[in-house]
Amino acid sequence: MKIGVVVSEGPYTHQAADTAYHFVKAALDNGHEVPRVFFYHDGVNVSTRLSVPPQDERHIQNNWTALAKDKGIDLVVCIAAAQRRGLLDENEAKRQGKDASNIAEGFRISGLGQLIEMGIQTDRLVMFGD
Amino acid sequence: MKIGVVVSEGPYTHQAADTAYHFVKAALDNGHEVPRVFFYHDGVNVSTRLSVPPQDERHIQNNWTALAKDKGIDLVVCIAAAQRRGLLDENEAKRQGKDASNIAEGFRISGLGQLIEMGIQTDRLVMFGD
Amino acid sequence: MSTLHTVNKSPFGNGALQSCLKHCKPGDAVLLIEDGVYGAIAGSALAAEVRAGLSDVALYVLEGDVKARGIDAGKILGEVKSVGYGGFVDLVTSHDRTQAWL
Amino acid sequence: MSTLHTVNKSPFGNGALQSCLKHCKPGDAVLLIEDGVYGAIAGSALAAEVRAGLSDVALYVLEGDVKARGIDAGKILGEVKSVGYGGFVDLVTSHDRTQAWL
Amino acid sequence: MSETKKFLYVNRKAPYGTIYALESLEVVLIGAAFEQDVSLAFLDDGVFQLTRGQDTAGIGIKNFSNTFRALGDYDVTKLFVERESLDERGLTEADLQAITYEDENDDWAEKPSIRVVSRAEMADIMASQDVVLSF
Amino acid sequence: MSETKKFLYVNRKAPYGTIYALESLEVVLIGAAFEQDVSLAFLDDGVFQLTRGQDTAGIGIKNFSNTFRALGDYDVTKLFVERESLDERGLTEADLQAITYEDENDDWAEKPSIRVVSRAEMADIMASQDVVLSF
Repeated sequence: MKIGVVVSEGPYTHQAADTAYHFVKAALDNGHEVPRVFFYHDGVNVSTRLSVPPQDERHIQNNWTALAKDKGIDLVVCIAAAQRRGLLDENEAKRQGKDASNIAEGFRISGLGQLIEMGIQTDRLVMFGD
Repeated sequence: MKIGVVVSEGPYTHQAADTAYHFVKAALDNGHEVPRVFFYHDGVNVSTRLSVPPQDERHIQNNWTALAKDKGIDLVVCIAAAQRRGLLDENEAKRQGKDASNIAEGFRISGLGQLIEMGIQTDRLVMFGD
Repeated sequence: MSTLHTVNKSPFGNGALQSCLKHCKPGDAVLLIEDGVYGAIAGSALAAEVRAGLSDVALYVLEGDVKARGIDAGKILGEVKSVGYGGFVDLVTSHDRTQAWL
Repeated sequence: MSTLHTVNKSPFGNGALQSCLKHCKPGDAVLLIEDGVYGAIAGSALAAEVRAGLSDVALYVLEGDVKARGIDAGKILGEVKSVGYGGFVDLVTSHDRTQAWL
Repeated sequence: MSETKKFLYVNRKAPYGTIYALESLEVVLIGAAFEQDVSLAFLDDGVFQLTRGQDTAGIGIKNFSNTFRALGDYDVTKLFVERESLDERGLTEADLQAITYEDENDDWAEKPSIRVVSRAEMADIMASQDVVLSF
Repeated sequence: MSETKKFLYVNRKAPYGTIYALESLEVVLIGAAFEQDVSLAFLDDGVFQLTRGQDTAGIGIKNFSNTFRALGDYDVTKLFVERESLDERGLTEADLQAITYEDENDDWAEKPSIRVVSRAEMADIMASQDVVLSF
């Protein structure tokens, strides 16, 4: 089956990004497809490449980047939610006149249409949030 | 009186950073001192300089930066909480081998001791969170 | 020696207000802010419980939050006093400590 | 046509589980994840209410979350089934839709 | 995309204290362009999103409650509100904004978009969807 | 700083689902260096922080429950746990970790740090503080 996933809360603060990660891995292991994970609300904060967690803690953003690379998952960060919260890719930073960007490899910024499209094109949609 | 303030949640997602802002302005207007505001948990996300909210919405980070400049308030961002969540100043970015920083003017990164010190040195402590 | 308690969550989905009221001492004050102001609605399923928790405890609401949420003044419990941000500051300074029920 | 409901909050401080149970249809399943697993504790003040909401509704807990929180298997309601992340996936695919009670 | 699915947006949180209500509405507006069969559910604290007379000047946050009245223009015309949730909060339908749409199948007659339903009916509505998005 | 204040750390949230419990503990550990009069309160879902036998291997999050047992070394020796909160959750003191400290005023005798108190006693403890930090 095709399963779409939504992550609605930020890393470390809520367990949502962790549970979603383990869920996606299990879904792939069980032979299902997870074509896309959509990051919305504070979930966009998962996509920062500037996170430096303590050495003995999991690195949530790196885990997602590695999983996406390994399995070809489309990690989409909502542009409207990201702009409010200060998550920008290089193009956006340039367009907004900001002197830095902070999006990690494997994540791409796009519109809310990608969430609706995921709902249409997948067989199941699972949300992780607060 | 000296009033210390803690902001524990991120901008836009929770009202905490807004309520704290209006509270601090009112405290100053009433003749009290607010020597420091401490940003903890997701509150550290208030300190990003990359936020681009819609034009018709308040700009939470700019409001804090302007208030701090105008009134000489010490805006302290907890370093441990900030590192986890990807908020870095230039020094930290260099030290951690990161290629970008994102802390706004008026905010400084420091340790949790600054929170305890604020509790000791102020007459009242008020927390805004979730 | 008295405490100002702040509650910022709707009591219909979250237990903070109920827990706060159970830990108040005579002379304390409770200030409802943000989504907490819904706790002051008269005629709700919780109004009687809130009222019962108010013996010797004063209940305040933050006016801006009440108006933002479209709660008509006539719908607020009679014993509740409304304050602005300046009044919030006065409550903080006139009590010995502030405890946030986050 | 049945629904998998997920609940991720402790029912002692938040109303999500109670609201979820009131909206379940016969044949539905409820999976408790994250802090939601506290809803499966036997002998709690809410256990009877949870149990009463389970007519024709199956209750599951995510095993990793139960163990993380130090809840002894003997303390879990008898009717509850424990699943891993793979079992979570199976529940998603074996029901027609998933509804998260965030 | 020719397939039409039934999308339900579930709103269980109050406005302004958190951003979920606003960001839910942003999804609904974008989603309208996809011409799916869209319904909105308001239950628990979500019913507070629809109260009339919201005035956010005092808290410095943008008032988005007017946007609900524009939903009809986007062909979003089914706003289900749970009666039990209103009752528990001391609210009646009269406390909610009037939200209407023009029915193109009935000579553009103006009709109410809000439909107050029982908890049992809300459960039926939820159980008849293809995709449920929770906010 | 010669002044000594009474600091209370109020813990009302469960561990792991959110970060508040862990980040509260981080404040307590740093705060210990300031030699104030420190107490910790565990009530509502906060009592879940102290359960014995936590094993987080299955969720990939660091288990920090052992840290509570180190608090005595930091002279943090007053952990007040509310009995009514335990009761409501089907817990007894036996479900909690044993947390002890060595009493320097009593020939380093090992004593329990956890003190189960009634809700009324908890209210008294709260009302006797200078600074209350909530997590």
